[in-house]
Amino acid sequence: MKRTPKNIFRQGAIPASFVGESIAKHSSKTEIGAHSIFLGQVRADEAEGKKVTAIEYTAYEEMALEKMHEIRESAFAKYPVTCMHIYHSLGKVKTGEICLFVFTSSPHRKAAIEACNEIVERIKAELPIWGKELFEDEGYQWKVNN
Amino acid sequence: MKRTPKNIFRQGAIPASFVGESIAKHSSKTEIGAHSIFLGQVRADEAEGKKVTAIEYTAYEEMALEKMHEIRESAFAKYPVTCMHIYHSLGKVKTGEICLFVFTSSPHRKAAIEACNEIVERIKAELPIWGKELFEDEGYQWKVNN
Amino acid sequence: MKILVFGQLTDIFGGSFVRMEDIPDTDTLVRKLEEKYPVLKRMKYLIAINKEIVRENTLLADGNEVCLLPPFSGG
Amino acid sequence: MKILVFGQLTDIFGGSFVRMEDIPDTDTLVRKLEEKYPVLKRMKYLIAINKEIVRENTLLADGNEVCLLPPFSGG
Repeated sequence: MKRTPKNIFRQGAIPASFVGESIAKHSSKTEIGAHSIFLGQVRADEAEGKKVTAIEYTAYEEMALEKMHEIRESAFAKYPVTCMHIYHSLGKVKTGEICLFVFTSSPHRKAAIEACNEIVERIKAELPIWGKELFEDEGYQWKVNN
Repeated sequence: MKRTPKNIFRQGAIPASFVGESIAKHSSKTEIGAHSIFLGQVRADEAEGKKVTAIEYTAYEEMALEKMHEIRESAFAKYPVTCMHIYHSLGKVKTGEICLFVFTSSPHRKAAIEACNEIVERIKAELPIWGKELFEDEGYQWKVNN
Repeated sequence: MKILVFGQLTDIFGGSFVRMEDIPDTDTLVRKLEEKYPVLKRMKYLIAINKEIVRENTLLADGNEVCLLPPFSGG
Repeated sequence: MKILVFGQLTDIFGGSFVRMEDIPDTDTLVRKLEEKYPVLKRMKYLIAINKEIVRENTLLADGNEVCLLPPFSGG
Protein backbone atom coordinates (compact mmCIF):
# COMPACT_ATOMS: atom_id res chain seq x y z
CA MET A 1 0.00 0.00 0.00
CA LYS A 2 1.37 3.40 -1.00
CA ARG A 3 0.97 6.02 1.66
CA THR A 4 0.88 9.77 1.04
CA PRO A 5 2.89 12.16 3.20
CA LYS A 6 1.02 13.22 6.31
CA ASN A 7 1.36 16.52 8.07
CA ILE A 8 3.05 15.81 11.40
CA PHE A 9 3.11 19.44 12.51
CA ARG A 10 0.80 20.92 15.10
CA GLN A 11 0.79 24.56 16.17
CA GLY A 12 1.80 24.77 19.84
CA ALA A 13 1.81 21.99 22.44
CA ILE A 14 0.28 18.57 21.88
CA PRO A 15 -2.47 18.19 24.51
CA ALA A 16 -2.26 15.12 26.76
CA SER A 17 -5.94 14.53 26.05
CA PHE A 18 -5.10 14.19 22.34
CA VAL A 19 -2.82 11.27 23.25
CA GLY A 20 -5.71 9.62 25.11
CA GLU A 21 -8.04 10.18 22.15
CA SER A 22 -5.49 8.73 19.73
CA ILE A 23 -5.20 5.58 21.86
CA ALA A 24 -9.00 5.23 22.07
CA LYS A 25 -9.25 5.24 18.26
CA HIS A 26 -7.36 1.95 18.15
CA SER A 27 -9.91 -0.12 20.07
CA SER A 28 -11.52 -1.23 16.80
CA LYS A 29 -8.19 -2.55 15.49
CA THR A 30 -8.38 -5.87 17.30
CA GLU A 31 -5.28 -7.29 15.62
CA ILE A 32 -3.23 -4.94 17.78
CA GLY A 33 -1.68 -6.34 20.97
CA ALA A 34 0.82 -3.64 21.85
CA HIS A 35 1.19 0.12 21.66
CA SER A 36 4.46 1.95 22.19
CA ILE A 37 4.37 5.68 22.80
CA PHE A 38 7.15 8.22 23.13
CA LEU A 39 6.45 11.76 24.29
CA GLY A 40 8.93 14.61 24.34
CA GLN A 41 8.22 17.17 27.05
CA VAL A 42 9.86 20.59 27.24
CA ARG A 43 12.31 20.57 30.14
CA ALA A 44 13.08 23.58 32.37
CA ASP A 45 16.81 23.38 31.69
CA GLU A 46 19.15 25.95 33.12
CA ALA A 47 21.97 27.68 31.27
CA GLU A 48 24.19 30.25 32.94
CA GLY A 49 21.70 30.56 35.77
CA LYS A 50 18.79 31.23 33.46
CA LYS A 51 15.81 28.92 33.22
CA VAL A 52 14.20 27.78 29.98
CA THR A 53 10.49 28.63 30.06
CA ALA A 54 9.55 27.47 26.55
CA ILE A 55 10.94 26.18 23.28
CA GLU A 56 9.94 27.81 20.03
CA TYR A 57 10.08 25.33 17.16
CA THR A 58 10.57 26.18 13.52
CA ALA A 59 11.08 23.79 10.63
CA TYR A 60 11.86 23.57 6.97
CA GLU A 61 8.41 22.08 6.74
CA GLU A 62 8.27 20.69 3.20
CA MET A 63 11.60 18.93 3.59
CA ALA A 64 10.70 17.67 7.05
CA LEU A 65 7.46 16.14 5.77
CA GLU A 66 9.22 14.47 2.84
CA LYS A 67 11.90 13.10 5.16
CA MET A 68 9.29 11.96 7.68
CA HIS A 69 7.46 10.13 4.91
CA GLU A 70 10.68 8.34 4.03
CA ILE A 71 11.28 7.41 7.69
CA ARG A 72 7.71 6.16 8.04
CA GLU A 73 7.89 4.07 4.87
CA SER A 74 11.16 2.53 5.90
CA ALA A 75 9.78 1.66 9.35
CA PHE A 76 6.71 0.04 7.75
CA ALA A 77 9.03 -2.01 5.53
CA LYS A 78 11.27 -3.03 8.42
CA TYR A 79 8.80 -3.77 11.23
CA PRO A 80 5.45 -5.59 11.22
CA VAL A 81 3.57 -2.64 12.66
CA THR A 82 -0.14 -2.04 12.22
CA CYS A 83 0.05 1.74 12.37
CA MET A 84 2.21 4.72 13.25
CA HIS A 85 1.23 8.24 14.24
CA ILE A 86 3.74 11.05 14.58
CA TYR A 87 3.16 14.65 15.71
CA HIS A 88 5.66 17.43 16.31
CA SER A 89 4.96 20.91 17.59
CA LEU A 90 5.75 24.15 15.78
CA GLY A 91 5.78 27.51 17.52
CA LYS A 92 5.96 27.97 21.25
CA VAL A 93 5.70 25.05 23.68
CA LYS A 94 6.02 25.85 27.38
CA THR A 95 8.01 23.78 29.86
CA GLY A 96 5.98 20.81 31.03
CA GLU A 97 4.10 20.63 27.73
CA ILE A 98 4.39 17.92 25.06
CA CYS A 99 6.25 18.75 21.83
CA LEU A 100 6.67 15.29 20.25
CA PHE A 101 4.29 12.33 20.12
CA VAL A 102 5.33 9.08 18.43
CA PHE A 103 2.82 6.23 18.58
CA THR A 104 3.32 2.77 17.05
CA SER A 105 1.13 -0.32 17.31
CA SER A 106 1.63 -3.96 16.36
CA PRO A 107 0.24 -7.43 17.09
CA HIS A 108 3.26 -8.28 19.28
CA ARG A 109 5.23 -5.85 21.40
CA LYS A 110 8.71 -6.15 19.89
CA ALA A 111 7.81 -4.48 16.58
CA ALA A 112 5.94 -1.56 18.15
CA ILE A 113 8.74 -0.87 20.65
CA GLU A 114 11.58 -1.09 18.14
CA ALA A 115 9.79 0.96 15.50
CA CYS A 116 8.94 3.64 18.05
CA ASN A 117 12.54 3.93 19.22
CA GLU A 118 13.93 4.04 15.72
CA ILE A 119 11.45 6.72 14.63
CA VAL A 120 12.29 8.90 17.65
CA GLU A 121 16.02 8.66 16.95
CA ARG A 122 15.56 9.44 13.27
CA ILE A 123 13.23 12.38 13.96
CA LYS A 124 15.85 13.96 16.22
CA ALA A 125 18.71 13.30 13.80
CA GLU A 126 17.14 13.77 10.38
CA LEU A 127 14.21 16.19 10.44
CA PRO A 128 15.06 19.84 9.70
CA ILE A 129 13.48 21.22 12.85
CA TRP A 130 15.05 23.74 15.21
CA GLY A 131 14.28 24.55 18.81
CA LYS A 132 14.94 27.97 20.30
CA GLU A 133 15.06 27.75 24.08
CA LEU A 134 13.49 30.87 25.52
CA PHE A 135 14.66 32.08 28.93
CA GLU A 136 12.46 33.69 31.53
CA ASP A 137 14.24 37.02 31.01
CA GLU A 138 13.57 37.07 27.26
CA GLY A 139 17.00 35.86 26.18
CA TYR A 140 17.35 32.57 24.29
CA GLN A 141 19.73 29.89 23.12
CA TRP A 142 19.46 27.41 20.28
CA LYS A 143 18.70 23.87 21.41
CA VAL A 144 21.33 21.22 20.70
CA ASN A 145 20.35 17.56 20.22
CA ASN A 146 22.66 14.81 21.38
CA MET B 1 13.74 7.37 49.40
CA LYS B 2 11.88 4.26 50.48
CA ARG B 3 8.71 3.63 48.52
CA THR B 4 5.76 1.60 49.73
CA PRO B 5 4.15 -1.01 47.47
CA LYS B 6 1.46 0.44 45.26
CA ASN B 7 -1.60 -1.34 44.01
CA ILE B 8 -1.16 -1.83 40.28
CA PHE B 9 -4.45 -3.66 39.80
CA ARG B 10 -7.53 -2.14 38.23
CA GLN B 11 -10.86 -3.94 37.81
CA GLY B 12 -11.58 -4.31 34.09
CA ALA B 13 -10.04 -2.39 31.20
CA ILE B 14 -7.78 0.65 31.62
CA PRO B 15 -9.57 3.54 29.87
CA ALA B 16 -7.58 5.38 27.19
CA SER B 17 -8.68 8.64 28.83
CA PHE B 18 -6.92 7.53 32.03
CA VAL B 19 -3.66 7.38 30.06
CA GLY B 20 -4.26 10.95 28.86
CA GLU B 21 -4.99 12.10 32.40
CA SER B 22 -1.86 10.40 33.73
CA ILE B 23 0.27 12.20 31.14
CA ALA B 24 -1.35 15.57 31.97
CA LYS B 25 -0.38 15.16 35.64
CA HIS B 26 3.28 15.37 34.66
CA SER B 27 3.19 18.88 33.26
CA SER B 28 4.28 20.31 36.62
CA LYS B 29 7.37 18.06 36.70
CA THR B 30 9.49 20.30 34.52
CA GLU B 31 12.65 18.25 35.00
CA ILE B 32 11.08 15.61 32.73
CA GLY B 33 12.08 15.62 29.06
CA ALA B 34 10.81 12.23 27.94
CA HIS B 35 7.94 9.85 28.62
CA SER B 36 7.88 6.25 27.46
CA ILE B 37 4.57 4.40 27.51
CA PHE B 38 3.73 0.78 26.82
CA LEU B 39 0.15 -0.37 26.48
CA GLY B 40 -1.02 -3.96 26.18
CA GLN B 41 -4.26 -4.30 24.22
CA VAL B 42 -6.35 -7.49 24.11
CA ARG B 43 -5.97 -9.04 20.67
CA ALA B 44 -8.73 -10.93 18.82
CA ASP B 45 -6.56 -14.02 18.37
CA GLU B 46 -7.99 -17.12 16.74
CA ALA B 47 -7.49 -20.67 17.97
CA GLU B 48 -9.01 -23.63 16.13
CA GLY B 49 -11.28 -21.31 14.20
CA LYS B 50 -12.60 -19.62 17.33
CA LYS B 51 -12.07 -15.96 18.07
CA VAL B 52 -10.98 -14.52 21.41
CA THR B 53 -13.50 -11.91 22.56
CA ALA B 54 -11.99 -11.08 25.95
CA ILE B 55 -9.30 -12.04 28.42
CA GLU B 56 -10.20 -12.62 32.03
CA TYR B 57 -7.26 -11.87 34.31
CA THR B 58 -6.67 -13.31 37.76
CA ALA B 59 -3.62 -12.89 39.95
CA TYR B 60 -2.03 -14.02 43.16
CA GLU B 61 -2.39 -10.39 44.12
CA GLU B 62 -0.31 -10.10 47.29
CA MET B 63 2.66 -11.83 45.71
CA ALA B 64 2.26 -9.85 42.48
CA LEU B 65 2.33 -6.56 44.38
CA GLU B 66 5.40 -7.57 46.38
CA LYS B 67 7.16 -8.66 43.21
CA MET B 68 6.12 -5.49 41.38
CA HIS B 69 7.52 -3.43 44.23
CA GLU B 70 10.83 -5.26 43.85
CA ILE B 71 10.85 -4.66 40.07
CA ARG B 72 10.03 -0.99 40.58
CA GLU B 73 12.75 -0.49 43.19
CA SER B 74 15.33 -2.20 41.03
CA ALA B 75 14.38 -0.04 38.02
CA PHE B 76 14.68 3.12 40.16
CA ALA B 77 18.14 1.94 41.27
CA LYS B 78 19.24 1.12 37.73
CA TYR B 79 17.84 4.00 35.66
CA PRO B 80 17.74 7.77 36.34
CA VAL B 81 13.96 7.93 35.99
CA THR B 82 11.80 10.62 37.56
CA CYS B 83 8.72 8.44 37.98
CA MET B 84 7.06 5.17 37.01
CA HIS B 85 3.40 4.24 36.90
CA ILE B 86 2.19 0.70 36.31
CA TYR B 87 -1.37 -0.59 35.98
CA HIS B 88 -2.63 -4.08 35.16
CA SER B 89 -6.23 -5.18 34.70
CA LEU B 90 -7.99 -7.86 36.69
CA GLY B 91 -11.24 -9.45 35.57
CA LYS B 92 -12.62 -9.27 32.07
CA VAL B 93 -11.03 -7.06 29.39
CA LYS B 94 -12.60 -7.16 25.94
CA THR B 95 -10.64 -7.26 22.68
CA GLY B 96 -9.49 -3.80 21.70
CA GLU B 97 -9.31 -2.68 25.33
CA ILE B 98 -6.17 -1.88 27.32
CA CYS B 99 -5.01 -4.39 29.97
CA LEU B 100 -1.51 -3.12 30.79
CA PHE B 101 -0.18 0.42 31.14
CA VAL B 102 3.50 1.06 31.90
CA PHE B 103 4.58 4.69 32.03
CA THR B 104 8.11 5.93 32.77
CA SER B 105 9.52 9.45 32.66
CA SER B 106 13.04 10.86 32.83
CA PRO B 107 15.03 13.99 31.99
CA HIS B 108 16.58 12.31 28.92
CA ARG B 109 14.92 9.70 26.73
CA LYS B 110 17.28 6.75 27.11
CA ALA B 111 16.42 6.07 30.76
CA ALA B 112 12.65 6.27 30.30
CA ILE B 113 12.72 3.99 27.24
CA GLU B 114 15.00 1.38 28.75
CA ALA B 115 13.20 1.32 32.09
CA CYS B 116 9.83 0.97 30.35
CA ASN B 117 11.02 -1.97 28.26
CA GLU B 118 12.60 -3.74 31.20
CA ILE B 119 9.51 -3.32 33.35
CA VAL B 120 7.24 -4.71 30.62
CA GLU B 121 9.45 -7.77 30.17
CA ARG B 122 9.64 -8.39 33.90
CA ILE B 123 5.88 -7.96 34.39
CA LYS B 124 5.22 -10.61 31.76
CA ALA B 125 7.84 -13.00 33.11
CA GLU B 126 7.66 -12.52 36.86
CA LEU B 127 4.23 -11.39 38.02
CA PRO B 128 1.84 -14.18 39.07
CA ILE B 129 -0.99 -13.13 36.76
CA TRP B 130 -2.97 -15.41 34.48
CA GLY B 131 -5.06 -14.64 31.42
CA LYS B 132 -7.99 -16.80 30.37
CA GLU B 133 -8.82 -16.17 26.72
CA LEU B 134 -12.57 -16.34 26.31
CA PHE B 135 -13.98 -17.40 22.94
CA GLU B 136 -17.13 -16.04 21.40
CA ASP B 137 -18.86 -19.40 21.90
CA GLU B 138 -18.17 -19.49 25.65
CA GLY B 139 -15.18 -21.85 25.46
CA TYR B 140 -11.76 -20.65 26.63
CA GLN B 141 -8.05 -21.34 26.62
CA TRP B 142 -5.32 -20.21 28.98
CA LYS B 143 -3.08 -17.51 27.59
CA VAL B 144 0.59 -18.37 27.09
CA ASN B 145 3.28 -15.67 27.22
CA ASN B 146 6.35 -15.89 25.05
CA MET C 1 -3.18 -28.15 54.67
CA LYS C 2 -4.87 -25.86 52.20
CA ILE C 3 -2.93 -25.21 49.01
CA LEU C 4 -3.95 -22.31 46.80
CA VAL C 5 -3.93 -22.85 43.06
CA PHE C 6 -4.20 -20.41 40.16
CA GLY C 7 -4.73 -20.21 36.41
CA GLN C 8 -5.16 -23.48 34.53
CA LEU C 9 -4.64 -25.42 37.79
CA THR C 10 -8.06 -24.23 38.95
CA ASP C 11 -9.49 -26.37 36.12
CA ILE C 12 -7.78 -29.47 37.46
CA PHE C 13 -8.65 -28.95 41.10
CA GLY C 14 -12.10 -27.58 40.29
CA GLY C 15 -11.52 -24.44 42.32
CA SER C 16 -9.01 -22.09 43.89
CA PHE C 17 -7.54 -24.51 46.44
CA VAL C 18 -6.93 -28.16 47.29
CA ARG C 19 -6.62 -29.73 50.76
CA MET C 20 -3.88 -32.24 51.49
CA GLU C 21 -2.92 -33.88 54.79
CA ASP C 22 0.44 -35.11 56.08
CA ILE C 23 2.64 -33.00 53.87
CA PRO C 24 5.99 -32.46 55.62
CA ASP C 25 7.76 -30.95 52.62
CA THR C 26 7.31 -29.81 49.03
CA ASP C 27 8.64 -33.02 47.45
CA THR C 28 5.96 -34.98 49.32
CA LEU C 29 3.40 -32.42 48.24
CA VAL C 30 4.26 -32.88 44.57
CA ARG C 31 4.35 -36.69 44.86
CA LYS C 32 0.97 -36.92 46.60
CA LEU C 33 -0.67 -34.38 44.32
CA GLU C 34 0.56 -36.19 41.21
CA GLU C 35 -0.70 -39.52 42.59
CA LYS C 36 -4.15 -38.06 43.09
CA TYR C 37 -4.16 -35.84 39.97
CA PRO C 38 -1.98 -37.61 37.37
CA VAL C 39 -2.64 -34.87 34.79
CA LEU C 40 -0.40 -32.63 36.93
CA LYS C 41 2.65 -34.59 35.72
CA ARG C 42 2.20 -33.03 32.30
CA MET C 43 1.85 -29.53 33.66
CA LYS C 44 4.41 -26.89 34.44
CA TYR C 45 4.05 -25.08 37.73
CA LEU C 46 6.08 -23.50 40.49
CA ILE C 47 5.56 -23.76 44.23
CA ALA C 48 5.51 -20.61 46.34
CA ILE C 49 5.75 -20.60 50.12
CA ASN C 50 4.74 -17.32 51.74
CA LYS C 51 4.99 -15.63 48.33
CA GLU C 52 8.54 -16.86 47.68
CA ILE C 53 9.14 -19.36 44.92
CA VAL C 54 11.01 -22.45 46.17
CA ARG C 55 12.85 -24.63 43.70
CA GLU C 56 14.34 -27.21 46.06
CA ASN C 57 12.65 -29.51 48.55
CA THR C 58 11.48 -27.31 51.42
CA LEU C 59 9.94 -28.14 54.79
CA LEU C 60 6.38 -27.02 55.26
CA ALA C 61 5.13 -25.65 58.57
CA ASP C 62 1.63 -24.91 59.79
CA GLY C 63 0.60 -21.46 58.76
CA ASN C 64 2.69 -21.47 55.58
CA GLU C 65 0.88 -20.05 52.60
CA VAL C 66 1.51 -22.68 49.95
CA CYS C 67 0.58 -21.97 46.34
CA LEU C 68 0.90 -23.73 43.00
CA LEU C 69 1.60 -21.29 40.19
CA PRO C 70 1.28 -22.30 36.52
CA PRO C 71 3.28 -20.26 33.96
CA PHE C 72 2.48 -16.56 34.23
CA SER C 73 0.59 -14.92 31.41
CA GLY C 74 -0.02 -11.36 32.48
CA GLY C 75 0.17 -8.36 30.17
CA MET D 1 19.64 33.96 -5.87
CA LYS D 2 17.62 33.71 -2.68
CA ILE D 3 18.96 31.28 -0.13
CA LEU D 4 16.71 30.20 2.71
CA VAL D 5 18.25 29.91 6.17
CA PHE D 6 16.95 28.37 9.37
CA GLY D 7 17.59 28.10 13.10
CA GLN D 8 20.63 29.92 14.47
CA LEU D 9 21.53 31.05 10.94
CA THR D 10 18.57 33.42 11.02
CA ASP D 11 20.43 35.31 13.75
CA ILE D 12 23.44 35.79 11.49
CA PHE D 13 21.54 36.80 8.40
CA GLY D 14 18.97 38.76 10.36
CA GLY D 15 16.08 36.91 8.77
CA SER D 16 14.92 33.82 6.95
CA PHE D 17 16.89 34.32 3.75
CA VAL D 18 19.94 35.91 2.16
CA ARG D 19 20.38 37.05 -1.46
CA MET D 20 23.59 36.26 -3.33
CA GLU D 21 24.44 36.86 -6.99
CA ASP D 22 26.74 34.97 -9.38
CA ILE D 23 26.72 31.65 -7.58
CA PRO D 24 27.40 28.89 -10.08
CA ASP D 25 27.86 26.12 -7.51
CA THR D 26 27.73 25.32 -3.80
CA ASP D 27 31.49 25.71 -3.21
CA THR D 28 31.26 29.27 -4.53
CA LEU D 29 28.21 29.84 -2.37
CA VAL D 30 30.08 28.81 0.77
CA ARG D 31 33.17 30.84 -0.13
CA LYS D 32 31.23 34.02 -0.86
CA LEU D 33 28.99 33.65 2.18
CA GLU D 34 31.95 33.11 4.47
CA GLU D 35 33.69 36.17 2.99
CA LYS D 36 30.67 38.30 3.72
CA TYR D 37 29.73 36.65 7.04
CA PRO D 38 33.01 35.39 8.59
CA VAL D 39 31.17 34.05 11.66
CA LEU D 40 29.81 31.32 9.37
CA LYS D 41 33.23 29.66 9.33
CA ARG D 42 32.73 28.65 12.92
CA MET D 43 29.26 27.27 12.34
CA LYS D 44 28.09 23.85 11.28
CA TYR D 45 25.49 23.70 8.56
CA LEU D 46 24.40 21.59 5.63
CA ILE D 47 23.29 22.75 2.20
CA ALA D 48 20.05 21.41 0.75
CA ILE D 49 19.07 21.81 -2.90
CA ASN D 50 15.42 21.12 -3.63
CA LYS D 51 15.12 19.45 -0.19
CA GLU D 52 18.04 17.09 -0.79
CA ILE D 53 21.19 17.51 1.24
CA VAL D 54 24.27 17.84 -0.96
CA ARG D 55 27.69 17.10 0.47
CA GLU D 56 29.86 17.65 -2.61
CA ASN D 57 30.20 20.67 -4.83
CA THR D 58 27.00 20.88 -6.85
CA LEU D 59 25.99 23.13 -9.74
CA LEU D 60 23.19 25.57 -8.98
CA ALA D 61 20.49 26.37 -11.52
CA ASP D 62 17.85 29.05 -11.59
CA GLY D 63 14.80 27.87 -9.74
CA ASN D 64 16.72 25.64 -7.34
CA GLU D 65 15.52 25.90 -3.77
CA VAL D 66 18.76 26.39 -1.86
CA CYS D 67 18.77 26.21 1.93
CA LEU D 68 21.34 26.37 4.70
CA LEU D 69 20.48 24.03 7.57
CA PRO D 70 22.20 24.27 10.95
CA PRO D 71 22.24 21.10 13.13
CA PHE D 72 18.72 19.82 13.69
CA SER D 73 17.25 20.03 17.17
CA GLY D 74 13.71 18.74 16.91
CA GLY D 75 12.01 16.61 19.54
